[in-house]
Amino acid sequence: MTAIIIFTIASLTVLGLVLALILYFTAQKFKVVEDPRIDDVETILPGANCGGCGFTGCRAFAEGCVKAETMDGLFCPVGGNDVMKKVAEYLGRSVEEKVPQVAVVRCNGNCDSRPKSNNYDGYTSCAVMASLYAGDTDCRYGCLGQGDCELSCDFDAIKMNPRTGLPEVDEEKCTACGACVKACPKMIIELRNKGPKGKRIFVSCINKDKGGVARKACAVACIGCTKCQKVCAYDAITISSNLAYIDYNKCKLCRKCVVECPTNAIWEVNFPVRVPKKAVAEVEQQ
Amino acid sequence: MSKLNILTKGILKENPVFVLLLGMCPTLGTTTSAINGLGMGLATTFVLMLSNVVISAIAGFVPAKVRIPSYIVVIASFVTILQFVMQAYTPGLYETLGLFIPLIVVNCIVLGRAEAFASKNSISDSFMDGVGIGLGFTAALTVLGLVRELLGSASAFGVKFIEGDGILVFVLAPGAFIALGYLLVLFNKLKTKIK
Amino acid sequence: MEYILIIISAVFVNNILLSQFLGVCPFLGVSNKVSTAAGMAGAVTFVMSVATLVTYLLQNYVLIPLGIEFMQTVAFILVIAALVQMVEIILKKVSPSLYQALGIFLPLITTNCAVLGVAIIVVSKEFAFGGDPQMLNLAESVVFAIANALGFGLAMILFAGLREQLELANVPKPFKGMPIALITAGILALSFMGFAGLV
Amino acid sequence: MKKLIVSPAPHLHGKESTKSLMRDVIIALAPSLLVSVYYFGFSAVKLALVGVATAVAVEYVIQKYIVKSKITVNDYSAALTGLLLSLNLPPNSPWWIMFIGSVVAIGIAKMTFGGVGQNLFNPALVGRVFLLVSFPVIMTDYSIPTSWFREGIDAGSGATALSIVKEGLARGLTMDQIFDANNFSYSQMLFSKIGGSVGEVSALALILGFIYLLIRRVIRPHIPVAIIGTVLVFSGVFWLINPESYADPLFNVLTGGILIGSIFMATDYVTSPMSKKGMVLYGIGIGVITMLIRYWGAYPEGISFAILIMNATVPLINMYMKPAKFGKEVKHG
Amino acid sequence: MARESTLKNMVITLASITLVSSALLGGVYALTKSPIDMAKVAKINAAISKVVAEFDNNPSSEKFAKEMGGKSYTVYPARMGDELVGYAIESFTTGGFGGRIVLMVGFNSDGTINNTAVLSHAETPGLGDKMVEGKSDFSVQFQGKNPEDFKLLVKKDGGDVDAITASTITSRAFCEAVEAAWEVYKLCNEENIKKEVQDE
Amino acid sequence: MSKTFSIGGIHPHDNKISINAAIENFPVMERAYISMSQHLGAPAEPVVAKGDKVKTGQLIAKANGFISANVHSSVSGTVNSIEMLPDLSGNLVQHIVINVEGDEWEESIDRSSEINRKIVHSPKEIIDKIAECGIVGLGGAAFPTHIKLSPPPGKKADYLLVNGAECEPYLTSDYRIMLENTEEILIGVKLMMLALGVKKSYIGIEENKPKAIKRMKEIASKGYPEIKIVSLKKRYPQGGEKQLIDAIVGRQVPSMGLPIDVGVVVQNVGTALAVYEAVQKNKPLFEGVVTVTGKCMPEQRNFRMRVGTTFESMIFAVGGFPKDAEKLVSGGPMMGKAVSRIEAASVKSTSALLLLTLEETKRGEEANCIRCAKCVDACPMGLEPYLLNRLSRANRVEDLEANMVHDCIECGSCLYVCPSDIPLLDTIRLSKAKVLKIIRSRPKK
Ligand SMILES: Cc1cc2nc3c(=O)[nH]c(=O)nc-3n(C[C@H](O)[C@H](O)[C@H](O)COP(=O)(O)O)c2cc1C
Ligand SMILES: Cc1cc2nc3c(=O)[nH]c(=O)nc-3n(C[C@H](O)[C@H](O)[C@H](O)COP(=O)(O)O)c2cc1C
Ligand SMILES: Cc1cc2nc3c(=O)[nH]c(=O)nc-3n(C[C@H](O)[C@H](O)[C@H](O)COP(=O)(O)O)c2cc1C
Ligand SMILES: Cc1cc2nc3c(=O)[nH]c(=O)nc-3n(C[C@H](O)[C@H](O)[C@H](O)CO)c2cc1C
Ligand code: SF4
Ligand code: SF4
Ligand code: SF4
Ligand code: SF4
Ligand code: FES
Repeated sequence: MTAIIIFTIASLTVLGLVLALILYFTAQKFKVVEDPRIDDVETILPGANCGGCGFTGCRAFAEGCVKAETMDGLFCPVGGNDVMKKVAEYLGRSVEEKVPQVAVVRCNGNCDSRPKSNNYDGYTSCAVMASLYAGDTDCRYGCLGQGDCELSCDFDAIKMNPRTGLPEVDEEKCTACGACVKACPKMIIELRNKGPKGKRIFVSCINKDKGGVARKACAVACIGCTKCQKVCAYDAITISSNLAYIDYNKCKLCRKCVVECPTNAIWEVNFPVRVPKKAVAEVEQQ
Repeated sequence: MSKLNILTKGILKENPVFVLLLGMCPTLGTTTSAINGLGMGLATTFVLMLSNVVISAIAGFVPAKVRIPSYIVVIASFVTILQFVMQAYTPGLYETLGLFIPLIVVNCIVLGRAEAFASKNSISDSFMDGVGIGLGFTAALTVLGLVRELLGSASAFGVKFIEGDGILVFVLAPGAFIALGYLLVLFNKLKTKIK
Repeated sequence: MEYILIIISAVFVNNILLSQFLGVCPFLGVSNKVSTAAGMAGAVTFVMSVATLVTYLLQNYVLIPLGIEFMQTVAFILVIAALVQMVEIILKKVSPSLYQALGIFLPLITTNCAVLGVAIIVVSKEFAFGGDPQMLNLAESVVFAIANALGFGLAMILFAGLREQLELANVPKPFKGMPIALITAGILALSFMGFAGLV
Repeated sequence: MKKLIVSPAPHLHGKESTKSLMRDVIIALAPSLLVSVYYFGFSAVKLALVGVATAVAVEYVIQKYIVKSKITVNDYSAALTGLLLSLNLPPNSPWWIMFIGSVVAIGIAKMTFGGVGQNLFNPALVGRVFLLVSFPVIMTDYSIPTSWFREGIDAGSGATALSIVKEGLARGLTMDQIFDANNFSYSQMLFSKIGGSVGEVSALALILGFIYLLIRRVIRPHIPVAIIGTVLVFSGVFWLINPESYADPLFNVLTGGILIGSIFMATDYVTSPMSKKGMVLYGIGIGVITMLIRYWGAYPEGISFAILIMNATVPLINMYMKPAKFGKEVKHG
Repeated sequence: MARESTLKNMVITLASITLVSSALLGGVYALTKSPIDMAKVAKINAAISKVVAEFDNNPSSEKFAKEMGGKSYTVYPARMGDELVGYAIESFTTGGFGGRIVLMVGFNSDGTINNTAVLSHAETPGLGDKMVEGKSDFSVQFQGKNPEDFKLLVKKDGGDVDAITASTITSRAFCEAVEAAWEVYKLCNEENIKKEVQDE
Repeated sequence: MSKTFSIGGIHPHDNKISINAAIENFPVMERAYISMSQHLGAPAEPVVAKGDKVKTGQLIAKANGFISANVHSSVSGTVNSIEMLPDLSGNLVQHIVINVEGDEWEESIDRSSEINRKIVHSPKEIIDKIAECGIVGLGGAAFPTHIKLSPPPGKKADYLLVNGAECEPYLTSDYRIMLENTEEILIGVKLMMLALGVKKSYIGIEENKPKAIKRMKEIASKGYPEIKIVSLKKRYPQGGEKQLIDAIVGRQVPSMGLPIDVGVVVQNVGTALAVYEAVQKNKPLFEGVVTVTGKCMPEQRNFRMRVGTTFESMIFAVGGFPKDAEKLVSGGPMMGKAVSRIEAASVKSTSALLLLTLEETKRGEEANCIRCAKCVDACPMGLEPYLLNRLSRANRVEDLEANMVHDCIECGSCLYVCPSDIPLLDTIRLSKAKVLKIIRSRPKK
């Protein structure tokens, strides 16, 4: 019995020693220079080599982390969030604070204000429709209403409103990832600063046609009349090719332009409901 | 994290089978009946518990480069001890579980917990973690075993409740995959409900 | 003939993944693409045959003569771990292209039931499946290991193909990912049962 | 002013639809169904009804209440699956076997993957193999139910020709002895009267369906021809070497599920390759695996398994056997 | 956290861990060795006592090996007092559906089969595993039969054994193993008679 | 034996219901809207100003850039304005709007109906004449013909193939000119052969036009031995130039290649006629034959029509919109464009105006792809539309390129046959554009 115990101890110890030595020397002999950060990240990782991360082992994952630009889509199921946070910290990839932005739809030509001039009957895809022709209304710029933006959003933040035929953004859910901006073939969607308490003002139109043409196609088009530009005290509004644009960095949210716009193309969001001017005047008179 | 938390997270939140999808071989290979699943689960828990404790104790001394071999030796030792004990006292179960007992060594969960938890936490926490994850594993295997046994042999924990054979596939290899597939969906549903 | 039977048995009838459940983690984990699966299969074939060779010798020329067969598990896993690491280090230096193709899978193999499983099966009759009660000799052991690796590769590559197709299908949301992969594997295993009795 | 419709070209569309294709396959199965009703009477009717009803109901319930997607039961594909499964069962199967089979076929093999077109394996065959493995006793009992029309059937042995042959060989009989003992003849095989699944009693009826499908251009001949050709060649070689213990090629083609399998099941669009080259390879694979199983496997019949196994190779075949591209190699003439 | 790796501390750590664990293993092995052996013997003994008539010796200690057809079978003689009441023969076949099946077949001194027990098998649950006593009546039909006049073949093959439904392969294999045991039994019996003759 | 191409193809009903309507002259309208984007490539540059008087056939805009063609007035009168007007797709395009006054032609144009068989020009002169007269391909793409007839250095044409396939259902304009202007076409072909310096030419005609084949053969045998008439199987898209080349000379244009890469130039029969008129009659391209047809129309007509005629006036010329007509297609039903604005005007390559009812044109609701491979079998380019569609939707650009999405000729066969009404071509077109952009942006080897 004791013999067996001794053999056990001896053999295993010898085995351990021999393997350690062999490994050490092969490692020395066949050394390959690599980004030292890979080693470090690997140390942070659990080392279970389970492949759960989709990589072929922890080292490959570490390499992936080091090489990747951001930590998006990289996740180790064994280590979980804690480990991932550590890796991100080590690699100095804490997300920098950004001014919160939100997607804004710059077309308000709904079914009433922008009558259809033909019926599109193809595959429901804005991209397909845009590549085919100018659109099913007389406005060549406006929303095509097939919902590519909705489809592109991973957060369910942009939804087509069947009544208006236009997409609507859910501010709470929108992460300003920009997927819808890329998806829209008409380039209608813009990422704008969310604004204090979510208050923002923007021109909800991108029609560059001359006033008359634009107006004929859509009742709520920006006609480039320059009234808003004139009324703006902060130089926030520029007009080019018959279209007004409000710079969200300059806009002070005074809302004068909103009142001024003859076609209601300028939108205000998240402001308290405004008492109609006339009503105010009447109250004052009394 | 409270001790209780460490103990219970393995059952739902970090269930090694349903959430982390680790240790799939014993999960599929030994769950022909609820009893077998339970036995395999407990055997794994035993190793997990002890190796977590020991690794937590020695982690401070082990140089990084020999981390994995050292842990493996520790785990393998406990597995071998488990083999001795089972051969001596539960030879029947040992025979049924067969190859999967020595293969606990390579069960990703065991090494995974050693690395991810035990090497960074106190001995008592590591013990709790081992027990918790082990129980999660055990629960999963028992449930899967139970489902397969119910469908495949029309019995539960070896107790036959209706005459007849059941749907044989479920005790065979394909049934293991299919049953686990559907259980996974149910588990996810359950998890979102609880949340 | 003997060898052919071993091969048919290991590849089709008692497929290591679909009927023995060894190596399921990488089977599920790295089967997203056929090319990855093929790489893994290649790496497993290599490691499995070398590991089986070494452990066979270890068992018959060290453990048995010393009367310490019970040290099998510990000794084997150590040897396999060291072997894998050594192969990885050498490969990385000697042939970076091969390392890119196969080497990156190596770490996954240490904790893969299939390699240790096959190493144990060939030396211990208590776990042998479908085999002869006579122990396998060295050559047969290596053939057995290679055959099992081929079976692993076959299942892996078929499965990866299926998953690539699933990738483009509209699987119902709750089933996306692992559940449908498992069910697919189940049906694959079901069809492989047709090979039953071939040997 | 009239509002015109605008859509991308082309502005014309073919008349075929999923529905019309599936309907054609059902029509092509009608002769076999009729023959089987003639021979097996109410059993065949019962199986077909239970099969179709269950399949349609399961699909409907899953789409309506579980995944809440568009309901597609009126494209007949579920009905077809149920019908094919019923034709693949032993005639005396109890109704609940049919029920479980349909639930598995539609519930597991089809709807889990996302419904028609998305499945990787032939649903009816998954159902059948599931049953075969789960209930081997019932699924290998080919005793013949009574029928209203038919007088005492001559092949009441309750076994398929293939299993009779396999058993006979195992007992050390020669092929001739087996044939004589069981009165096998080709006319029997063509017009039925040999034990088998509901749908495979008459080779002639199946071939009739095949011709209909070809004429209607529902299927292409590549797969069936490749399968049958492979079986002929494979069994021919063995038969030439040793006719004592290997049946002749024609027997191999006419018995068992080769015909129904190659005409109706291997050709399932969803689970077969897309290119013609691929189809031929797929057919050869099915033929070879079928014969391997028949000659050396545990099962007397192998085409169900063979098709499923080859289903698994379809993505790979599609990946590596692309149709010939235009202009790949410039041929100057 | 982990320490810096140097050759020295790497070797020392690994060596000491293997040292400790091997010592531990050796120790546990020593402790469990006898229970393990006992468990093995107990299993055999249980099987023996199930398959042969009542005995009062320790068959395991009297076991001997018998060569037949190039294979070696273990035979456990059972005695009541001085009288040989039968043999338990460990027989096997590789013809099962899942490969190897090991049986213990007990014979009475008159050559009838007392009982059989399955020691190990890999047959399909629900199908082939019905050969195990208690799962079906298959094994019961062998009790009290003398292979002299009970043909150990399934009925399909022209014998007297009712096969397990849908498991002809297993049934055949089972019969084959019992048949082998019967041959071994006959060998032993002949020798015994010879011995007895010699003794007399 | 009729010839045909080797891969794919479909057999839609040909519906050549206007086949017996002889060509009539379409009355000159009140106002002509002449687009500056008549052809592939850069728009032409106007050379007249508002208020200028112009004659029929007078140059009003000059080719601008390499791939571009001259534009001539199709009417006589006063330039009303030069402005951006929507084309049939609603996109704004520069137009010259001319108020029509009488129909006074340029004197240089030979208006006699006599056939001028005498070829006096050198190859260079022929090409210059073609360029001057603003000839573009009338087979659909409106590629400037003079460029096609001047192969780049190092490439030489062996054959000139003339496309008389007219494989699109409904269309009959090519058929009518082949019957009515047979010899003019042959002379046009001969002129182009001279210009290219090729010795052999084939005119391919689908066998559903036996009269045209017969007449062509008859006349060709009397004096045009170098021009062979080839009968082609009725199979769409027989007239696709790659398919035509494959069918007639058995050469396959490589991926991303041009016909000239296999030594072939393809021209439409209408183009041949225009070439004849330009070179022998001095007549610029300002009118062409347009089939106005549709099952819902009371009558089927083939008109010789001036460029710049509005779709509106064409419809009213045949009695206005039938009640059940819902879709207006400019061109054939397989490749033509749906017209979104009927006030848009025809261009040089307008070949047909097709009115379709909802029932004829309705695309079924999209269902799951059943992997029937009918699209694969139909695709004349050997592509796998079902796969391209899935890859497009997953936006897998690399895989799309590997699967040769850029080889798609947009024939629509796949979408036509698909039993599940998958918008195959719609998604393929999008990703084709994407992939082509990527390929073109790569540095050339
Ligand atoms: C999954 C599976 C397991 C099987 N297991 C066994 C088995 O354990 N024993 C056996 O004899 N046959 C087994 N078979 C074989 C079939 O049951 C086969 O039909 C049978 O052996 C021969 O049919 P028969 O017994 O009705 O003559 C199995 C088949 C399958 C598909
Ligand atoms: C699918 C497809 C079908 C076509 N069918 C015809 C046809 O029937 N007749 C024709 O002249 N051109 C057809 N074309 C255009 C030809 O490919 C080719 O561009 C034309 O014949 C060249 O002559 P052109 O430059 O004179 O127009 C087709 C093109 C495509 C892509
Ligand atoms: C970008 C572009 C460049 C082309 N360049 C040439 C050229 O250099 N020479 C030529 O003979 N044809 C050229 N072609 C013409 C094509 O070969 C083809 O005849 C034309 O696109 C009309 O084909 P379709 O009617 O089949 O679409 C060019 C076409 C395109 C689109
Ligand atoms: C030619 C043809 C053969 C078919 N064969 C089968 C079959 O063998 N099994 C089946 O379940 N469905 C079959 N179907 C129906 C349908 O394709 C099947 O339900 C789909 O696999 C479901 O996605 C067939 C359909 C066609 C057109
Ligand atoms: S005019 Fe402006 S608001 Fe109206 S549809 Fe066009 S883009 Fe939208
Ligand atoms: S905003 Fe753009 S993407 Fe969204 S529906 Fe309108 S056109 Fe489509
Ligand atoms: S449109 Fe493109 S993909 Fe479709 S058939 Fe024609 S060439 Fe092929
Ligand atoms: S034709 Fe339609 S249904 Fe058939 S494979 Fe192509 S895309 Fe799928
Ligand atoms: S448990 Fe076997 S490979 Fe993970």
